[in-house]
Amino acid sequence: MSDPLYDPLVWLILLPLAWATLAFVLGPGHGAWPAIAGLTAQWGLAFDLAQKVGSGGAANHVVGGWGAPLGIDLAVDGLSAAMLLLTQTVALPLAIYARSYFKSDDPAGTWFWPLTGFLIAGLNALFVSVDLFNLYVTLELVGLAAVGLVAAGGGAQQVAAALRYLFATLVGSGAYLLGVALIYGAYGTVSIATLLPLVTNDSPRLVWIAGGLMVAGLMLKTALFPFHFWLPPAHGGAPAPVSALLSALVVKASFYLILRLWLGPLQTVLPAFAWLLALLGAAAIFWGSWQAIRAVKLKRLIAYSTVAQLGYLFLIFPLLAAHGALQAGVMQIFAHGLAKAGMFAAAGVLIKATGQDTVAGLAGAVERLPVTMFAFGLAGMTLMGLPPSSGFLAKWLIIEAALAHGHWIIAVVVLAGGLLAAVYVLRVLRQAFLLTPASATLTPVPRMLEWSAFALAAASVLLGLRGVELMQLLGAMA
Amino acid sequence: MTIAFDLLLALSLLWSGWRTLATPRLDRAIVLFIIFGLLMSLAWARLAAPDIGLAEAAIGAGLTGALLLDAYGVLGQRRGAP
Amino acid sequence: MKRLSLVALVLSLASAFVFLLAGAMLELGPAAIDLRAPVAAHLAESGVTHPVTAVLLNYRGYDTLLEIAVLLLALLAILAVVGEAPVSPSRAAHPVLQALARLAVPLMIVVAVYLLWAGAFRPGGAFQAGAVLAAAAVLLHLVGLQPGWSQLRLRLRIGLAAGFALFLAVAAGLLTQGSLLQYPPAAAGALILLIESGLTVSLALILAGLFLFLSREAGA
Amino acid sequence: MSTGFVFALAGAALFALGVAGVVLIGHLLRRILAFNLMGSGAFLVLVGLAQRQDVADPVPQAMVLTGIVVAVAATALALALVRKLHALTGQLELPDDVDE
Repeated sequence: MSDPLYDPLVWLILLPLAWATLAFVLGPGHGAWPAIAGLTAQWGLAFDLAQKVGSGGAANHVVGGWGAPLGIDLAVDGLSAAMLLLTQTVALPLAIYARSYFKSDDPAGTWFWPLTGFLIAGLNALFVSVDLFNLYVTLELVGLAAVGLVAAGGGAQQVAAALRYLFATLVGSGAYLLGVALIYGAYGTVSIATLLPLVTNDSPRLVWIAGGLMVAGLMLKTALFPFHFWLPPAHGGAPAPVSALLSALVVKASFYLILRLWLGPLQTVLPAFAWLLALLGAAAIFWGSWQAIRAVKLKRLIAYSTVAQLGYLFLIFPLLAAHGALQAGVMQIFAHGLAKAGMFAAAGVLIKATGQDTVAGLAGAVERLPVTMFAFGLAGMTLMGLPPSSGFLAKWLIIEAALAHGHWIIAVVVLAGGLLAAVYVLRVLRQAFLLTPASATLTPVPRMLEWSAFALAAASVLLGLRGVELMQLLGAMA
Repeated sequence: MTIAFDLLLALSLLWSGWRTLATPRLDRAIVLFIIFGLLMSLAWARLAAPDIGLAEAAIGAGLTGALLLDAYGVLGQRRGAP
Repeated sequence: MKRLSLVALVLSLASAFVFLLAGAMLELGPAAIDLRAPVAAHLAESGVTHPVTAVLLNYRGYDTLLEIAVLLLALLAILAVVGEAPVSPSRAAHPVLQALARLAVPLMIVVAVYLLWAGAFRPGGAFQAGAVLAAAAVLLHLVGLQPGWSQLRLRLRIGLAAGFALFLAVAAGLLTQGSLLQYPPAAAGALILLIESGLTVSLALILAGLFLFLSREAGA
Repeated sequence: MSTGFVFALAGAALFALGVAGVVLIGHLLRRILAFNLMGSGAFLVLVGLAQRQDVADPVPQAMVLTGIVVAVAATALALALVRKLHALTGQLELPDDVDE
């Protein structure tokens, strides 16, 4: 601990940058093993950090030794530690999955490893940064890496989806950057800790505009309804490991940043928008679920389910004053992150095996790919919010916080959302239970694919039994 | 006096930006965009930011302009097709 | 008709936003914090005398580290999009053009080295120097003197990544001083020059790569 | 009225113009131009507003240098995608998104 060379917070950024660079130098298609080794080490670091933060210590790192506001500070509290832990926990099984998924001649896999390395580095850097401009750079790192992954080696539909995504993410970070520029103009600093005492209720009007711009930009990047238009083609059209990374982690990063601003420097400004965000969140739940129920393609269905599940996250904003609302939000981030990664991974197996990406093509999947369909079912359980899954715990916590406030309408939305999720999940399962059509052929799939999907989905259910530890971690927040 | 120059420069920036988006011909739009980049360099000089001025001229107007013109050369060819 | 009303709606929203923002800017008082004083106060320890370079490579050097990562990443993403087809080698240009290029390139290298060195105390630095070198590399390619771009060989990949890798290694190595990128004041100038030299070469290759990988005939 | 203010105001207008362009224009190359206008607008606000007393501030200047490089990276990636789309479909506009 006293050794300056061992600071898990810094190595969580340096390690993925290092293995991404190494994977690039090794050349096209290489780099899987450095990535898996690096991610394993990163998981250990994130776990160590979470334990340290959970037992009462906050971790920080003064880059360059200057200290804010002249330099850039990094800091980890319970919320950041939880996000770091989730990122490594989802990325490691997905890396093992991706190694089997991309065949050596697959153009989509050519630069998968270095791109993923930069993506993970950007996410980790985002979760530990407490400097508004540095956060902008990390946002761009994450956004461009994600667009590159969506477009890699793809056909016209995929390239079009990547372009749509690119423009959305660039306008989003552009609005965020203008907000940062106004904040710097108003206060002369972009350090969150320095801003905290400066931003008050009677701040100049410019600060309100800045807050609105930053949150609007981040909403676009989080694909909150009605800014969700870019998500279904991008997440539905990318290769399965990429879809899983994007749905589980990337959209959560910009949501995390909204939460960070809300609880931090803009806490006097942003609550004015609380009900607007909750309303859009409710609309996202209904619209996303409805589109998922109607979707023809399997991955499109899962992508629309992401639109819906992101809606729950925004329901917590009117409740944040109450104890437990933040815990509910983070539990939902974990539940959806693990379940959606598992579900996209399972969908990738199904598509590889049946050779088609439609719900209708799933007939007979249960008898022929039982492990994968079980994984899909477990992930679906979490999305529906059935006990004892973490999804149940998340929804339970939201309802509890809502009723404590007397906002029963939010509880109704949560319950209705669960029913709608049941409709689209059961639609897939029902199709999979049908008898195999005589004409169907099945390509054999590597075992590793099936089991890594299963591990993620099972984790999303089992987390429901161990939610207390996660709550304690968040309790360590100042 | 200098404020008058600043205002004129700011208005030229807005005008060239507007024309970049509104002019019907794509090649002119790209040339206008490069002019916009050079005007930006001037603005940075006025803002006592010569580093940004250099970078804007070299990377902003120069490299981006070259990339755009090259893309136009490839993509614009279909205009000539019957 | 519907399209026209959409245009009108967006443009009026944009104008309203500008007026709102302009009004709010004009009523702004002085900022609570002024970073000019600490920037100047620590300049002697920063290893450079030009304040912008001090911010870029020392006080906020971590931003720059991530920014180089973004640039390398963009090149990587482009490679992933356009596929593995090599850059088509240019046909050898007219001998006079080649002779001109042979003359111009050493000059451009001199200018780049000057810009790099000048960055420590006046406007200039790795980016500007890298841009000049990149132009030289593109020129050499266009007149057919430099076939190295025809394939993304190991040597080229190392060149593209070396600047970032060096920056990363120095940043990590300085953890022994207490924290990431914490230069010891005595060695700061030399380390910054080392980083900038590496960056210049890699930035030149990356910027030239952005141009050359993109500019090859689509579909060829 | 200072030089900083003049360019901060111009930056605000350029940002709005750029966003309107990205939203309204279907042609992809022009959309890339609009995105660049938007970025330049934000950069002008960052430096101009910080220097509203007309004293140079190296911190936002360094930030803008970082931002310019990021913007070029994004522009190059966007161009690569547009050229790929054109090579595949012959189109310079985004096709409608369909789920079939």
